[in-house]
Amino acid sequence: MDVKTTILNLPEEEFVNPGTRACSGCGLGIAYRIALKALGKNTILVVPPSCLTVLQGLYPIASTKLACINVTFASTAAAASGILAALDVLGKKDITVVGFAGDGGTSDIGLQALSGAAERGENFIYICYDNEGYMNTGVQRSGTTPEGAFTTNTPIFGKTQPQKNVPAIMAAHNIQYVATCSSAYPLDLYDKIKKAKELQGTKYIHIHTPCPPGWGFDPKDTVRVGKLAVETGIFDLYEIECGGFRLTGASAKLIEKRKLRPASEYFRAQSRFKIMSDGLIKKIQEQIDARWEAHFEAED
Amino acid sequence: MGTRECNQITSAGEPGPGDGGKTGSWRVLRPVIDPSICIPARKNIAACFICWLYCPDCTITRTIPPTIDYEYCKGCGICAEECPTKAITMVEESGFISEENK
Amino acid sequence: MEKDIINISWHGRGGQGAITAAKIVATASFQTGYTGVVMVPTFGTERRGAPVMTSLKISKEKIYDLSPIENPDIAVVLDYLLLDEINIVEGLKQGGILVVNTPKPSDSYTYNGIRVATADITAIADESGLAYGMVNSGIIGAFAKASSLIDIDVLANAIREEFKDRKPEENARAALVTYERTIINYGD
Amino acid sequence: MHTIESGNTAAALGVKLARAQVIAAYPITPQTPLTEKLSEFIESGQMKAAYIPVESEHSALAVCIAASTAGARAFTATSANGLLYMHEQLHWAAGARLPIVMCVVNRGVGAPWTVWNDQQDSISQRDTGWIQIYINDHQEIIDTTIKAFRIAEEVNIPVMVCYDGYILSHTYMPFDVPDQKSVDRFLPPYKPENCLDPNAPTNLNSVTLPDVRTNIRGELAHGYMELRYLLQEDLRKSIDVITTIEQDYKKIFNRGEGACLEEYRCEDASFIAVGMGSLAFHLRVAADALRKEGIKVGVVGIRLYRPFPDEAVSFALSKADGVIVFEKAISYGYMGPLCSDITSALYKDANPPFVHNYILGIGGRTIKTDALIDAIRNSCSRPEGSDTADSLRWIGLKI
Repeated sequence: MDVKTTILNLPEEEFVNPGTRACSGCGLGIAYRIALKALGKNTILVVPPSCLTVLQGLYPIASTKLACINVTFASTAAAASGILAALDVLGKKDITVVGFAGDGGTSDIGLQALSGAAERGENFIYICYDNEGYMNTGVQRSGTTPEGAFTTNTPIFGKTQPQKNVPAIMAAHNIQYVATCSSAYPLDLYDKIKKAKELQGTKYIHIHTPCPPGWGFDPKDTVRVGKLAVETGIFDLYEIECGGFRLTGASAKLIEKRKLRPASEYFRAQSRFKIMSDGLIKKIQEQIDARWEAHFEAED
Repeated sequence: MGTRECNQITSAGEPGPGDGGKTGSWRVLRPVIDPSICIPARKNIAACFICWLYCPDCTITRTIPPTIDYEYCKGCGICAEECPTKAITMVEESGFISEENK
Repeated sequence: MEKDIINISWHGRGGQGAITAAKIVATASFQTGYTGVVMVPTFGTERRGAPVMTSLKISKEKIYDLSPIENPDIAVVLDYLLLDEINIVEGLKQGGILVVNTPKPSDSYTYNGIRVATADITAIADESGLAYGMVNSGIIGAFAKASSLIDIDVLANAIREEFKDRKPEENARAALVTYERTIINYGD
Repeated sequence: MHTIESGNTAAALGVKLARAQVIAAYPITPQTPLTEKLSEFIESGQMKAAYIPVESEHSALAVCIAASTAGARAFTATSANGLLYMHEQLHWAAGARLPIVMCVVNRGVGAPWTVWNDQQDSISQRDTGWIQIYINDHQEIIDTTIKAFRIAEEVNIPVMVCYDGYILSHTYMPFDVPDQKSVDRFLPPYKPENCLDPNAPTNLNSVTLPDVRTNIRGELAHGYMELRYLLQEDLRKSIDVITTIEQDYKKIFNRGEGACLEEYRCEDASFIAVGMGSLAFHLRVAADALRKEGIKVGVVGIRLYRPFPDEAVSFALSKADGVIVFEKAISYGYMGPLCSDITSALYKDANPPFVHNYILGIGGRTIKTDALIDAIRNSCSRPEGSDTADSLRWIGLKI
């Protein structure tokens, strides 16, 4: 997908009020703001416990200007299905139903409900913002925490298992649309959500959202770290539509360049990888290179 | 007056700013835009707006020139970091406080 | 209250339709003035081919005891081979009735103090144009003849209603023919 | 119109007549035939509703919670471990004040596995803030299912309609099916208290603070504790609402019993046997037999278990010399939960009746009329032991 939206035609209307409880430099803050611009007013959000619950505001004040229902941790996709069913029987059309959950709520506790809803082909967008850990509860490991990362419950050796590939799991459900994006590339993110909004069926969007306190970098570097993840080939921007895989935006540009930045640049920018050995960095670099070699070959 | 008058039986939050209070007080460094370097300010055209695009807190306007809502800006510094012309500098907040206290 | 309840146990194999037969009799009983009708299928998982028992209690008054029947007044057996597998007769009350679908002659079944009604319903069903082994409508004819509790025509109509999408006339005919051919052995 | 059908079908017909709009369920014995029937009604066009075949009970209630919030009349049903798997969602539904109706087809809970009846499943969920009604027979299943929607929607509290697995769910009995027009007269369409509306956006069930907080208009809004107080207050008030709704139903359909409890031959009773569900009816047979022996026995069937109608219970029981409570559940380490509630309701009496407590029918153990008769006959004097928990007895135990 080519980036169609530019900064100049990105809608000016904001759906988030200033003064939220999100941390300074929050990657989710950027992603959420842009995602809501793409979704627009006629949206119902379904949110499980996560950093977003806090960002959205404590009763009786809501930071978000859209209708939202908070639900239990494991039930985002099921609750979204319930909203769809109700809107359907009540004859309310043209409302976009969106599950907006973190990586813990998606890859771990919410996966069963998400898989069920995707298998039923529920007509909603599921957005997973991936800050690679349980940040709201104080940085514990999740299914998407990368190998080698320090978390508060992998305090000495870091996580010793590779991360779970949730977009691939969702693609295996043969749903309408799977896309990955990053808070560092808001226009790519905006276009993908916009596109998902127009499609019928289940749509899954996975957003990489760097987290300054959880990952250990200065808040000013949220965008820089997000871009590094893409430019090193660690996090790929792509979309899978009707089974067809395609790199997009900054990741597609890497194909043209045929050159990735070294993964160590990304790891060294974050204190959570301080304990990572050179050997592990080398191993991961080899995995990235192999994956990208396949991308290059597919292109040829 | 008690809470019965609010007439709610469950939590239904209503949209409004400042759920987290005046989050401008979180700031250690204040982003300051130099209009002589800032592209839209200098050229007086709608352009760039990278700072607006990336602000996680909806505190920068998409105006000519862009303005920053210091009541809520948390001072993360993303705008300064990402500004292509380095028109935004992060300035010690303590200086402004002593200024305002004068 | 208890003594006014007529207890009927229905024995068949999973998938044979004993529950449907009991339900038809339940419906006809209610239509003919039995206010209290309680039909209790086997509790638990029913497996095709395995023996199943359904209890039917009928009474002129509302029934408050829903527990399964232990000592039936009437036992209805859809497959005579079940008599060798499970002890049906022992539980029957003295003076009770045993209704059996069997190809054997009626004098093969003699029990002290038990009236036995037999008919080769498997054959009658076949004659009536039903698929092989469809005996749950026919057995109702034998039940009617042996018990004289409910008029056979009321039962035949209840059969037509229950089987309205699955050969209603053939099913009713099976019951009516069985009614005529049922042999009652009054025992001692 | 009278029909002879299973208890599960009676419930399904009630849900259909109540015009439930969103149904979500996951299969579990002995509930399954109920929601199978509903899917049949919907697929055949006899019922206009959405049926969501979810992947778990947790999700079934999640669907109902969301659908109810979005303005649809929602229904689900479950049993045993399915209900326990919903536990978190039960609190959520009540806390969010959603008028969901659920049939609980009572079954013992694992481990070890049992598919047969007792009431441990729903009784163990009594403190989730739901209204719980226990049912005696099929007529009550269909009637109460309809009434439950009206109760739930008037007080904004979810309702569990509990009936015994197999004993009622799979048993066939005659019952009258009310006509749709009369049901529509009794039960108006659902108007949600808080609706998810993009045109009037709110953030529902968001984090709520320990203390009160000012809203955007400067009014004082609840803290978490105020919301919990309101749920308790509204549950207590609901006893009167339920009574009124019972009377309304009786006016239209010319049947119905006490909203809170049902008394049988209690006027002159020296001893009153108490039970819930089908057991309450079974006890009537024992009472009749004992009266023939000259022992004046009455029966009180508790229908409304939460909110607990302590005043009505105390009024009905305090005139007897002895109360014998029969239960299919146990509060492990103490006594039967119903007995515990009853003794506490009787405590304010100056001269309360003595109380016996029996546990029976656990995991589907057959309850024999003779055993009930013996138990009552043996309970006509003050129990031995220092308190009721000490004197707890089990019926039919072969240990």
